Amino acid sequence: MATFKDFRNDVKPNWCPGCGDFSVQAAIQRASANIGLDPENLALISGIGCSGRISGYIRSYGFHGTHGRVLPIAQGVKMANRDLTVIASGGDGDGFAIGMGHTIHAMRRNIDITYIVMDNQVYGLTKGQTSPRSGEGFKTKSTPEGAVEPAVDIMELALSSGATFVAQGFSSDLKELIALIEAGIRHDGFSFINVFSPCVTYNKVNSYDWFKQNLFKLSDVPDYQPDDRRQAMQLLMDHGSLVSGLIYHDTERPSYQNVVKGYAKTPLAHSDLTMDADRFAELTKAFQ
Amino acid sequence: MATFKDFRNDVKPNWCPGCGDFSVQAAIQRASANIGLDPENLALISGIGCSGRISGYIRSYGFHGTHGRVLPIAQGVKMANRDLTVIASGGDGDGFAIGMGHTIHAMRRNIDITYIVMDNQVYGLTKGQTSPRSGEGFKTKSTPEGAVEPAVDIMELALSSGATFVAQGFSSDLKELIALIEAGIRHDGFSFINVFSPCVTYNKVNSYDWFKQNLFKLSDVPDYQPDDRRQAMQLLMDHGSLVSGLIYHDTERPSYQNVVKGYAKTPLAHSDLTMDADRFAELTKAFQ
Amino acid sequence: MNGQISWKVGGQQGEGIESTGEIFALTLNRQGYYLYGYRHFSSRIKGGHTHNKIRIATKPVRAISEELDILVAFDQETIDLNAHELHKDGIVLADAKFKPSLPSQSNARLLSVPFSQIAKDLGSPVMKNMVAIGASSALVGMNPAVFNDVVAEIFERKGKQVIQRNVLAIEEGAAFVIMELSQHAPFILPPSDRKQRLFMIGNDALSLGFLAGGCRFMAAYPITPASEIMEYMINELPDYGGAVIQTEDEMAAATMAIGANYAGVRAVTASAGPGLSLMMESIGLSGMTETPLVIVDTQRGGPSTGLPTKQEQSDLFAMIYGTHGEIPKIVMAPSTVQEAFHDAIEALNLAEEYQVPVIILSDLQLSLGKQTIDELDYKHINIRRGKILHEAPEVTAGDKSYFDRYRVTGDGISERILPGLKDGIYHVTGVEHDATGKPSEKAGNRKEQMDKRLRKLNNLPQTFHEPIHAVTPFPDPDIVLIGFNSTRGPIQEAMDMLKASGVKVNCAQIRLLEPFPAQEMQRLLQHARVVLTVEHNATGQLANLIKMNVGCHDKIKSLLQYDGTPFYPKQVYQFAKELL
Amino acid sequence: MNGQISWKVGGQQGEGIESTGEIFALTLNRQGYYLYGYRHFSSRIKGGHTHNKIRIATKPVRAISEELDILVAFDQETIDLNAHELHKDGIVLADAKFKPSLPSQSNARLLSVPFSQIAKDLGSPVMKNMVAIGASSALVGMNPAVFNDVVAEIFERKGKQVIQRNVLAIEEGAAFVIMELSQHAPFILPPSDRKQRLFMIGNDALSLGFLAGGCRFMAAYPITPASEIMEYMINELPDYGGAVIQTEDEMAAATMAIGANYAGVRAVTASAGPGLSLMMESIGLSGMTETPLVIVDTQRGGPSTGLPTKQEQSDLFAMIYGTHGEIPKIVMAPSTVQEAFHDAIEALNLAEEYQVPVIILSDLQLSLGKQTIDELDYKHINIRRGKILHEAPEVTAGDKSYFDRYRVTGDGISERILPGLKDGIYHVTGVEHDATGKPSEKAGNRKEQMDKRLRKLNNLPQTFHEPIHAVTPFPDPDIVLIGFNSTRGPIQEAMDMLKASGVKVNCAQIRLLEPFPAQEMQRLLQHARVVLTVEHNATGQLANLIKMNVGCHDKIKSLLQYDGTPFYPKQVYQFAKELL
Ligand SMILES: Cc1ncc(C[n+]2csc(CCOP(=O)(O)OP(=O)(O)O)c2C)c(N)n1
Ligand SMILES: Cc1ncc(C[n+]2csc(CCOP(=O)(O)OP(=O)(O)O)c2C)c(N)n1
Ligand code: SF4
Ligand code: SF4
Ligand SMILES: [Mg+2]
Ligand SMILES: [Mg+2]
Repeated sequence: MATFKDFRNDVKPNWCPGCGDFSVQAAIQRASANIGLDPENLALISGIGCSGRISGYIRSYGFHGTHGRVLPIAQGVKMANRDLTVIASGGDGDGFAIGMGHTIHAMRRNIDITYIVMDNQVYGLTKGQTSPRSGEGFKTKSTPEGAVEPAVDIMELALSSGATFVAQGFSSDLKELIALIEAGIRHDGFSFINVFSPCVTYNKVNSYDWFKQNLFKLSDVPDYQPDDRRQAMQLLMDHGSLVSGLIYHDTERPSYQNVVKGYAKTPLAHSDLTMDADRFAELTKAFQ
Repeated sequence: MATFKDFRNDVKPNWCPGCGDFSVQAAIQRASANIGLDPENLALISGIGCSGRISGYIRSYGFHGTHGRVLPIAQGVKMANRDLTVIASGGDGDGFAIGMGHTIHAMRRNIDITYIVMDNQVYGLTKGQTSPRSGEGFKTKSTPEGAVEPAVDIMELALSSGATFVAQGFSSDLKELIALIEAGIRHDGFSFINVFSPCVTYNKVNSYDWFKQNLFKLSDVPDYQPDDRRQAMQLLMDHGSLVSGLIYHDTERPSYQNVVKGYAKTPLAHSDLTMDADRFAELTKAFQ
Repeated sequence: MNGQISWKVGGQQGEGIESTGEIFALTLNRQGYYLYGYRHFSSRIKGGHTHNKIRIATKPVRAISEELDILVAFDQETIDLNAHELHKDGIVLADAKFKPSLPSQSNARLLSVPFSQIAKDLGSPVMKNMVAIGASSALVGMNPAVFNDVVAEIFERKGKQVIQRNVLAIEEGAAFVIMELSQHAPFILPPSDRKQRLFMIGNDALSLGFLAGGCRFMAAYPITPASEIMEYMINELPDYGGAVIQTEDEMAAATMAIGANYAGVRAVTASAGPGLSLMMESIGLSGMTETPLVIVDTQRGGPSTGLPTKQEQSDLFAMIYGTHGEIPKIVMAPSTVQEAFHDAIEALNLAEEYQVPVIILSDLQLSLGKQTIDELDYKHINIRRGKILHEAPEVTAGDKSYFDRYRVTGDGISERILPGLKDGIYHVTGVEHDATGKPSEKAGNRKEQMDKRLRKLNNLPQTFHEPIHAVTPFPDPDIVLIGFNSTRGPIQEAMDMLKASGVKVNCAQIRLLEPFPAQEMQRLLQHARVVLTVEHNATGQLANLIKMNVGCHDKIKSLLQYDGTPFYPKQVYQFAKELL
Repeated sequence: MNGQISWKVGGQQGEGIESTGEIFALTLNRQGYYLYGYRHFSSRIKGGHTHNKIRIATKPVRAISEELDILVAFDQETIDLNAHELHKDGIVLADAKFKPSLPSQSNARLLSVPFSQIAKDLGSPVMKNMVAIGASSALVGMNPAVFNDVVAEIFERKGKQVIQRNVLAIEEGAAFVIMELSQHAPFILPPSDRKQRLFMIGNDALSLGFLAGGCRFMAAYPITPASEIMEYMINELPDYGGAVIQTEDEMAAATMAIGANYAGVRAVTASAGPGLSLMMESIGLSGMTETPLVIVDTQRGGPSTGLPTKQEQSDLFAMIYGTHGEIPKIVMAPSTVQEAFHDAIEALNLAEEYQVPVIILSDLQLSLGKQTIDELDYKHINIRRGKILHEAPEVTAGDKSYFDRYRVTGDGISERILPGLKDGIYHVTGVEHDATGKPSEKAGNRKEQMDKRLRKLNNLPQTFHEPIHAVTPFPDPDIVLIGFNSTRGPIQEAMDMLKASGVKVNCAQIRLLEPFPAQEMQRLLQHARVVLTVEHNATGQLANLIKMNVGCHDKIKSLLQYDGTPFYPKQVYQFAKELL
């Protein structure tokens, strides 16, 4: 069986020392090994941003796409080969600015992929502009007077979008993060894991310490039941969505692949593509 | 003072007889007149779809854009001339499929425009495919076996997006609709009015009768206070968002134009564009 | 009319004009005639003038004619707008209900037939269409009973009684006209060979090609005139285990198809101009990552939303050049329904063999013009998947090493492995990368990878099955007529007329637009006196493409039409004549 | 080196290399020297080799040279990667800390200077950059005190002590080198004219142009190498009552700018290839609705995400042809910082005068290469808003009538009214429309409106201020060198070398790419023996553009470089020499 080392390659990440993304990388590697995945059965699709580089740092099939399109690519991969474990991963700008439409629709569609966002509340790779997750008043190159738009509440949005698995992690809590990713991969449907992954270079506000002080840990509520959407919404509203843990989990709704009529139970990528003459004749006959 | 007749032009709408969009047109015309608008101070920006044709049917400045981009265009218009009343209007496909990202971000940004969606739960103009608002099981050309994705809950999403004015109307209740549009225009910030506007040609499920039977009218709850976001969310959850009326209204948060530093109080479109030599010298000096 | 008949039915959109034409045409097709249809319709659902013009012949036709024999009118507007097309012996069959009248300058004959009244008397006013069909059949000397089968099929689910009533309506329509004429039918159709042929639109052929060519996934967003492809695939793919996703927008459609192709499924998308403009970034991703991708662009009137229901060919340059940076890309342009079928299969093959995006350019008239074709050749179906490895090559550096997905090869094409294969791991990125797909900014690697990618298609113009469909009876032509997509019919008929008038004329439809078959084009043009491109756009894009790739600026002329209507053969003939 | 010095500083990204270069260069600029900078950097935030190469001269320079006099190295990698550029008298100034060594094949001299140690001794290791600056000043014979002002400015907020320490660091760096050399400075800079000039990047000039040209709104999405424009405008526009919105994506940016322009504000957006590909549909909307729009495309390495931090010029065709359908569009390409300033203003004017989208093409080297320029001419600032009516023309048909926004005029340009004007109401749509802007599918109207739109730019190549910047000393040149954007410098220097070697050479930078100045280009080429396009792309896009518009296929050759590095003048010279 593969160990987490099998998910390592020889590339040294580009990230700044201390970047939260290192933990996310480690967590994906650990979680994948923990649930018994082999590297060749994992397809890691990533967006464009500092975070998006992750697909090049984990030994698995990897696809580093275009900015904002990580989810459609990942959904296409899964539809083509339902036997692959598909993880989509990228930044908060990637997923919640340019990719917002896809994010909402992927949640609603519920194809069985896991979406892990490295949410640093800023644009890292383009050198520090505001992101839709930046808090009001946050000063960046593009908001020298402080951001005037409130941060998008992606957790509430996820719940409202009909996502069937909504979780939030933090780069400093590797154990929890690994557990969330394992659960996300296991979940049959779209799983969304937003990870507070501090940018030590461009975000001096939402630092490791800040999260340690402000994050409400769901693990402190031993009897929390994540299957109640109303309660989950309540929880988010109570804490301004600064909650870590598995917030909502719908175990009833089947994943998209399992409700689409006719969709093969075996990977489409393994289909026989030939068409025999009779079948072809039948198809053309419809046009007579 | 202008009357609703001043908002009429000589074009006969293209819509099918019985289409819900006629009421929306009438409601905009009435509401505009009621609040004392003059046609030349109204800019009606519309999307692409049957619904999108509305900008050609109302006598006002009108801009019929590209599919899904009605909100960025409208926001640009408002930023350029804050004295104009700007209404953005289009279909559910326009706003919640291709335009979803812009919709969420416009709500969050809170520029003072009014967004009226003619929500018929189907793609009209392209002849009856499923829309993100089509219910599960809804049969269309593109879902002959019935839609497998649940309808997007746009009302919950609007609340989660931080919209400051969230309302829902129905083409059959012209009086309520007019009142909502008036309130929406008056609201200083982004106002969202989703209108159930039946497509009599391609949607035989969500008909006038269906809505009459299924729509919960907020006017039946005399003491409902729309200023409580939690309560609004609760209400939507209670009724699967099939609620008509003014669901949420945040009267505190200032509109975008009023928080952006330096933004002129008078329309940018009237600015003096010249630059004197001293100012120019100062600007270039920064590069020495 | 040389054994041909030109028939048109018109009225308000949403009033059954389309189905009237459909039933009439389908029946004639089954009778063994060749048909070619043109639909005039608007970007609205109900109301507004619409018509359906059908040419009926005993040999293949691929153009509408400017003439008209029979006009079936359901309202006065139809007469007012179309009567000028009727020649002096032409006949208008109009519903007596609206008290039809002919424009004063018209020499045609008006037959006022109580379509509505007869239908109403038979119990259902909507059957006025059937009455009109019957009336038409009488004019062409056809037994109204030939419609019985089609009527029975259409109303199968509605029961025998309805079928019976509709058959009666047709009969009574025919009977009325026969009485009225009190002479033999004015437009006798010559006997057909009674062969059973296919009657379809280009979009059907593209869809069938995709299905037969092994496409098992489609992601698309509705748009005129491409939606039929998605709708066909939605109906058929489930039988093959496949699936279609109607996406939230075109960026999602294209990138989802890229994801699926990457993972090993032949996946396509289809759209029209606005959608293609939105896909430009994704097309670049396919090119850069060497991921196969097949996209159909059914051209319509542009720019912007333009004329969504009208004929045009103005996306040529945008499709060839429209993504930032430089990628290898194939742009094909079928000019017949059969070619559409063939090219759909071939596009899937080429996309995988060359690992590039392939755009199939169509145009509204090819995509939606319904026509009779002899057959679709089963032999065209073949699946060539290119350099896919099913076993990973030996791994040299322990379990951490990567497969050389982008190995620099002589032909520029590298071996591909589909995700899931043990020891085949590699990385894919739209960023410049080294052989294993890991990002690299090194100047030397960059040049190697760019050259490798751009080299892939060097030989395509030579190996492509038919880069130019040329008909070249003359070694030193006075004129060469050149087009692409649906202008094939008008050009060929114009060529016949020109030949008949003594002109030495060759013609060519370009089927491979990118990479451009410059040498072959050069040969075609070198001995010609005049070169005339026949194009549905305003700037002469095809002419410009030839100028850029071949030269010959001085002898290239263009006949350009961009008002939304397709060419008549005679227009091409006359324009060419005047040039000479 | 002819009174010029070539200096480079290199090390790990994020370690102050950029600011070292900046302080050194800014100071020299203030001393009256002309500088031209080139930054080598990667698409990552910290780590990875980066360097900044600066040419210092007493007359204007617009290219980097392949030679190098002084290399300041903060790590061994910098020496390994760059030492080959040093000529035999070149000097490496390296931090003693990493025990620097020269590659064996290098003839240069290594001066190991304790950058880090000196800095540490002075109390702060980060000051090693200052030590290096001081050391450099000693090599060029400059008094280290010249840096004092700049240092004082930079550390103003940090207080006197910090300033003092940094000044000391510079002094000690200089002192160490002077001791070490024990002879006079090896690269004495000739005296400058000590004039105060501007030191800026192309993006600064574009931003300044927009501001001066009356732009009051910008909507944009961050991307390399365009973000500086947005960031500049964010800092300055509030002083003019204007605003910048950082949008959710590029579609929003472009359409928001369209909305603002429609409502009467000069509004722009800026991006690079990926963003431009996403804006294609919006550009079509601007063209169809005749709404002014100005977009900057700062080209970078493509395709797809490509090489985001590297030089390239490969978006040319995509910008000219990249939207479905056909619109009038202006594509400008400034080739100097001054032209960038001028063209930004002019783009705003032309967009309003012609009511079209205007794309300003730049490239990474022009956008980010920092250089000294003499001045930006205030006289270039002028505002021409075209046919805007401030009073509605008389309304003839009661209050329901509409203003003829799209009146068909001789020059194709119709009068415009800004929303808000009484009795000026009209409609705008991306669908084909009649004169009042109401949708119309009528064939006649369609043709009229298409012709009207496409006619607008017919005369632009004649009226445009300088469609081609040509230097044509010879009536019958052996060769004409042609480029666009930042290749101006290398081409001009190559021209000088060629002339010096007896070649009759002319050169030209194309500043108006669309509509293409074909006649002027024709005149330039007709008597030339060879035409050489010098381009940063792989397919010779400029050459193809000339072939298409002018012809001359046989004599057009191309020097193509697409590995991410800018041309050296000598490269152009040598390639041209070999051609002749
Ligand atoms: C279409 C497009 N627009 C813009 C960019 C430039 N860009 C690259 S990464 C990025 C955003 C980075 O922010 P985020 O997604 O939060 O990732 P992070 O770097 O913070 O991990 C942008 C705007 C691009 N590559 N493509
Ligand atoms: C970029 C683009 N994609 C697709 C289309 C085709 N299209 C026109 S309207 C429409 C959707 C119509 O649905 P909706 O927005 O709900 O409006 P309705 O017609 O129902 O009022 C589509 C897909 C287009 N015009 N542009
Ligand atoms: S800039 Fe921020 S997000 Fe990017 S690598 Fe550095 S710390 Fe991480
Ligand atoms: S198709 Fe539906 S939405 Fe469109 S006009 Fe007709 S009824 Fe209205
Ligand atoms: Mg981020
Ligand atoms: Mg709709």
